[in-house]
Amino acid sequence: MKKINWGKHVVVVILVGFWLVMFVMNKNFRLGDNLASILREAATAGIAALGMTLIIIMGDFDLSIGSMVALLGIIMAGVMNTVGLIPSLIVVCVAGMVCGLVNGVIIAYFKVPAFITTLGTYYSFRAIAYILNNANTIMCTNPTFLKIGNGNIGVIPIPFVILLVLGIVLAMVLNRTVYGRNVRALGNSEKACRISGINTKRVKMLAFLLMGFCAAVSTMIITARQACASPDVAINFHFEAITVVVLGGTKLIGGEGSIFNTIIAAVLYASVSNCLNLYHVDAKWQRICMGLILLVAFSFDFIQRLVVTVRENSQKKTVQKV
Amino acid sequence: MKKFILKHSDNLSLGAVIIMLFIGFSIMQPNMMTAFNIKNILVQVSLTAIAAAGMTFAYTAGVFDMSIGSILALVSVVVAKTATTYGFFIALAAAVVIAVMVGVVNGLIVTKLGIQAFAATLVTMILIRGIAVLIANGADIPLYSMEGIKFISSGTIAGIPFPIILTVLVYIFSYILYYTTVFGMKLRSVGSNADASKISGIKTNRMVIAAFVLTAVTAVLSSLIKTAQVMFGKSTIGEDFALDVMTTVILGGTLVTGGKGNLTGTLIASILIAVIKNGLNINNVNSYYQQLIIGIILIFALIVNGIKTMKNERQIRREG
Amino acid sequence: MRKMKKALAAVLAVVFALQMVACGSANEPAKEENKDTNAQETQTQETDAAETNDTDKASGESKGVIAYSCYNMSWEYYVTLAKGIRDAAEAAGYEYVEHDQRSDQSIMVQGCTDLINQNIACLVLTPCKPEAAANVYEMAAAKGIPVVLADISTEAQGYLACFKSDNYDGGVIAGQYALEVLADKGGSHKAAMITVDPSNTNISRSNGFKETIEPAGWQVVSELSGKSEPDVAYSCMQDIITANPDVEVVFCSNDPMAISASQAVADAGLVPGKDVYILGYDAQTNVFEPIKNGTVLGTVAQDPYGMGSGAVEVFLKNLDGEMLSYDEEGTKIIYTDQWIIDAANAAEYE
Amino acid sequence: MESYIQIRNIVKQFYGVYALKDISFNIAKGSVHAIMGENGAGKSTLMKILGGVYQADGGSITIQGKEQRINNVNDSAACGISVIYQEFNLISELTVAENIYISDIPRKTFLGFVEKKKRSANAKELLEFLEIDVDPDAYVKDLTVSEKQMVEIAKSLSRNADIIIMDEPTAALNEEEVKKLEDVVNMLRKEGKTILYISHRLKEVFDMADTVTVLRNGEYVDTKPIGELNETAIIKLMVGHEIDSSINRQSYATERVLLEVYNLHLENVFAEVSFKLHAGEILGVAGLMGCGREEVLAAIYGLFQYDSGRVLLEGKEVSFKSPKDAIAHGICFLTDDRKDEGILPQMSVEENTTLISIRSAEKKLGFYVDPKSEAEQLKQMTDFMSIKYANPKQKISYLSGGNQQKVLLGRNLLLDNKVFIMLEPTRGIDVGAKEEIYSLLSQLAKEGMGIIAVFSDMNELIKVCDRAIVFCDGKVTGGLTREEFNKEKILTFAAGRKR
Repeated sequence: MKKINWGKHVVVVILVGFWLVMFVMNKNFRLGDNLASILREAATAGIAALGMTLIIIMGDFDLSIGSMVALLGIIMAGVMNTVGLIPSLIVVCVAGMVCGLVNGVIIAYFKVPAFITTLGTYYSFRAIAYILNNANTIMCTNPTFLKIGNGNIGVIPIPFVILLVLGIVLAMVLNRTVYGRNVRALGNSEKACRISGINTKRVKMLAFLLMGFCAAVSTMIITARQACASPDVAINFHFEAITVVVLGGTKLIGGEGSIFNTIIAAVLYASVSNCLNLYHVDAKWQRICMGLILLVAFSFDFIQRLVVTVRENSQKKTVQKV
Repeated sequence: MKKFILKHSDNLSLGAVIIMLFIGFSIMQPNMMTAFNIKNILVQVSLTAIAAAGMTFAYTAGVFDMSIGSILALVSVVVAKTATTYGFFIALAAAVVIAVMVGVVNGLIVTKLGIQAFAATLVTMILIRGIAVLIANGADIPLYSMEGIKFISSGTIAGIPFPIILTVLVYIFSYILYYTTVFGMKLRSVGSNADASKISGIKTNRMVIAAFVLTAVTAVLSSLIKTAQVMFGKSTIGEDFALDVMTTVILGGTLVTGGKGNLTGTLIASILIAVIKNGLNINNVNSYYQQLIIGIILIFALIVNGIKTMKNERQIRREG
Repeated sequence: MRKMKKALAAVLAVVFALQMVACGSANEPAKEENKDTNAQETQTQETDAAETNDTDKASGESKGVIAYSCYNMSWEYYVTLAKGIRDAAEAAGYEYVEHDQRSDQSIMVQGCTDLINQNIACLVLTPCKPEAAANVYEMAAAKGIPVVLADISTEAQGYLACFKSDNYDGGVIAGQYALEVLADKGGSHKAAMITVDPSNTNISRSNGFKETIEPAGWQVVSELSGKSEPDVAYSCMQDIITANPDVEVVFCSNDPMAISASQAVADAGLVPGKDVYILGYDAQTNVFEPIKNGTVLGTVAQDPYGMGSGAVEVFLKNLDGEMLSYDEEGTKIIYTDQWIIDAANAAEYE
Repeated sequence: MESYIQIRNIVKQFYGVYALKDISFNIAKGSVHAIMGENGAGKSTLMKILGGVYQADGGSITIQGKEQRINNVNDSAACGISVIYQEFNLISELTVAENIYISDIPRKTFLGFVEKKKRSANAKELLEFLEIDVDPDAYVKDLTVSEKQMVEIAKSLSRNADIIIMDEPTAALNEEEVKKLEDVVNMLRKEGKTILYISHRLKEVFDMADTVTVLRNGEYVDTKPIGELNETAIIKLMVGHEIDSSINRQSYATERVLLEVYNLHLENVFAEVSFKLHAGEILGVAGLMGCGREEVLAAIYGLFQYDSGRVLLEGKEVSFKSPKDAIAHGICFLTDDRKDEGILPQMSVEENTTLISIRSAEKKLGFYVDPKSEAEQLKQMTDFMSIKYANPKQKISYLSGGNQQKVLLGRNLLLDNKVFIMLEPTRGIDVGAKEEIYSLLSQLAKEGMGIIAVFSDMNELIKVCDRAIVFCDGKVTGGLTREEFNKEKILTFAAGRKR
């Protein structure tokens, strides 16, 4: 009875199609380890993308997450090697939320466009990361910690498990809580929200706070996978996250988006870059491929908008006639 | 006089900051004050200032361009490759043609596909960088044979380095274009209120495309200076260029929502940033502090702006 | 194979078609075009992928694959190193594949993982972030794949051997050379360095240089990061001259920065090679010109090609069960030699 | 001989709804031709077609015997038409002079350099001629509303077009400014220009116009020389048939005062506004565009703050910092801009309906959205107002205007409110839906809710409301009980002439 609207889940179709093709075409792709490593890779950009999904649904961006990851990594590693594992994890989450809060407050309460605010913090956070440990890399050798990045539960890599858990939580927040409802409403029409008595400023601020938290979690994974924290990590992280979100069919104009699709998109993105490696595609071409993928992703958005408007008009017409 | 101060308060305050910084640095490192260094600073200014002029036009039209960093790289590679074989002017022509093409593509993606400037120029940014790397193919392309090109970066006319002259020329041209031509006026009106402009019979899409083209072309000039300085083409230069330039423009007090550019502010802001970098360098301070300070200044400037806008808000509401 | 490509294109076209149908109403002219373009885009992407695949399969019954994960293929130095590996590998009847870290540690880890998962015979690695290599070793060990380092060593163990030139020594060599050239001309004894933060390799180079000349009564007055970008190095040099107009010698952590530094000196109205002496590192092809015309004093030559071929030989030896001899048993480092190239001997190495 | 402008069988549809049906009339050269009609009669649409903003679906426009295809703004300008639009089309970031000459800038012949001096001079001349005291080099963003209006007029005159269309040019002007405008119009007529003049203010029409054409909901009614008309005659033409019997629907107004407003004041928006609202009463608010009525109500609702004055809710003084407070006190608000301030276009009918009510505190787990209760709430409203939709998850933007409006009403009705402020509750919805909304209102009144409703269409106001207050220039210029209701009175008050 209840039929799925594939228009909402294009990315799923593409992923399945892509995997089918790769299964047929490449013996290395089929390998369990390879699939596992795809999922592992999907988690790093994916988790940040979860937070970014909220932000983009509100119609904003966060360019600072890469720098955030660098800063948080240094803080976490520092605390870990001096105080201990558990405290460091707590500290990094708090620090992440503080970073997010900084962005959120400036954007929501001082009415500074998100793009520029996060541009400013993009500089500052990374600079602080450099200064804190004056540009040195910090090793993280705590075996339990490294598990976060490299361990498995059964056959599933832990990072992907974290991605799923966090994804489910955020999906609940987005679809089943008043707050999530307000986030989406805000993306639809800020004026309408004001009139309906929603505290738009707080909603905005909290979204960036969540973004900070997600950045903190992906920091853990990135750092664990590399067994070290360095201030020059994750230079293009914000682009990756945004690409994933857009691949997931979330409209840049805001108002609509799905956490589930973001997760799928993260896997798709990881699969593609994995295949580029499997075929040893020259780095020069890899750049261009990524560009094209992004272009395609953005045109999804465009095409869907086009189709939707056409469809709406026809619908309106029919309704009026009735 | 008072009117003047009020009118230019933003620019003046920026200027004040520069002077204070300059004095401060000079106390720490006397060589800051030398004519030689001031010349250096101005040359360093020219690199961002020229592209920033173009970016100011983009912001005025209500868009911005993230791809200029990649244009920088592509142009430096192309010029290096072509200049040695076909001569400088062919190379220059090629560079300009590329820039115009990129600008038009950006403009078309934004106006025709209706994708925001951020997304559109993000794509072109990645693609153009990719092309540059492809052409360079992992090598630095030397230009030693072309001593003539050196003139662009270090040649002097009447003792004034050419980059500075070029900057001045670019800004004179920009001022004329922005304040005295029909084009400039239409650009402002499009950025300020696209619909009203349409009703007044202005071709808005064309203006946006033109803005992108201007930005790209100015980026070419910056690229030429950089290339001439180091005398070889490299596909990796200019990774942060776009963000630096946008920071400069925003610091300069150009309205991010479009409609109102501030060329003077842009120029002053690029001087400010150059002074900070130079001052810290000659005091042998690590480069990370540069980023931090620039970031903080940017945010601070924005918060001040934010408070201003909040004050205006009621006014705006009353007008309905 | 061609069939496969066709099939692939077809499937992807279908996939996109599905997407269009899914998100679109029945008949739309715009839709049709978009489908085609999308399909084409992906086709082109995948085709060049598929072609690379061709060549892999083509060299049919090879002994296996020797993979090289490279710091950054945009740098000539590593292109040479890669060539060394490729030649040695193919000479030994192995297949050669490479992966570019693009100076990004995340890409490095992921790329190595992908290589290891393809059951390669051996992984030659130049880690852009040595600290991040530990996990790679573990993964490789798990699959019994030997790892050989080239050019950059790591604290973490787990690699078969490391072919590198001692960057500290390189700095020392540069320092000594500077001293002997400048010995007789009693100048200000001021030196400066343009380094690359935060790269350990470059830091040890500059330390080597520093700790050689300072005992000799020299003073390093300025140490700025050129971020290994020529244009940054250029403005750094300008500022160094500003702060210390009487600086005598400048040591740059690589050649592109050295060249642009010499340009900056010239533009500042000083004469490189007379007022200011500039030393580079790596001996890239386009540094010979400036060395010959004296704008760059000299460069510390390493042997990237040797490192590459050496790395492969070590792997082969190990395969035949030969004992390996290291220069440093503890760290399994095998040093390749370094020497100064200056105007005198530039011609022979060019 | 045939007349200067011939408009023949003009038809315009929006989404299948007729905005203009087969409009045909003539306009004589050198005359001031007033176009009259109530809101939504189609005057502005017709003017936009002449101005090239809209394209007619059918019909022809002939000027001086030549049939003109007006496909865009420039075409219309080429025909010598220039329009003063109802909503401003000034660029706030440009100066007055730049705005006035935006489409034909005096420029040197080589390269498009602007002759600033000349432009400013011309502008100054023009402004002085219009006796407008505005610096041509001042930025438009710094002008007052009426100054902007005058600049709009100057702008259209600057093109010295032969045909000048004025769409409610006096809506934002005060008496003497209107006088000025009249002089200008008379002068233009002497110069032989043709003027199409749209206004609600009957007085002006009688002072200026030679001929009057009346439209009524998209249809042509009549064209008469002004001599043959008087105010009542015109209003009759505009209103058409008298309003049907339901005018004497039962009133549920009680004596219990719900809301009292004393001397509400917000500088140069509204002043000394005072009125009462009783339980079970439907209070109509009338007034012309820009009279400040929406602003007053928005200020009461807490959308922005007023400078001075008192608001009493059931005798207790209240002042709402934000809509949130207002809602908490049982006041709700329906916007007149459904598209931008009402619906959440990309969200479902259900989500749109429960936007406010999901916040209600009495739920345990206040942050959790319970799909069941949501469904119930929607059902409740659906049954109450018979909202039509395919399924609860359908995007609201696919619904008809009427159903969208019902959803927005439902959004507020899910909370038990005392006072309901509505701006144009029936704007842009079809006749059937209108009737439903009317009965809904009286239903609510019956339940004891106090309703303040802004209506631009006087028929509706008279039909629905128990009592009415009329605004002009931000002041309450009159109040009428249902017994006193009649259009002439309301229009008189709205035109700013007190008893």
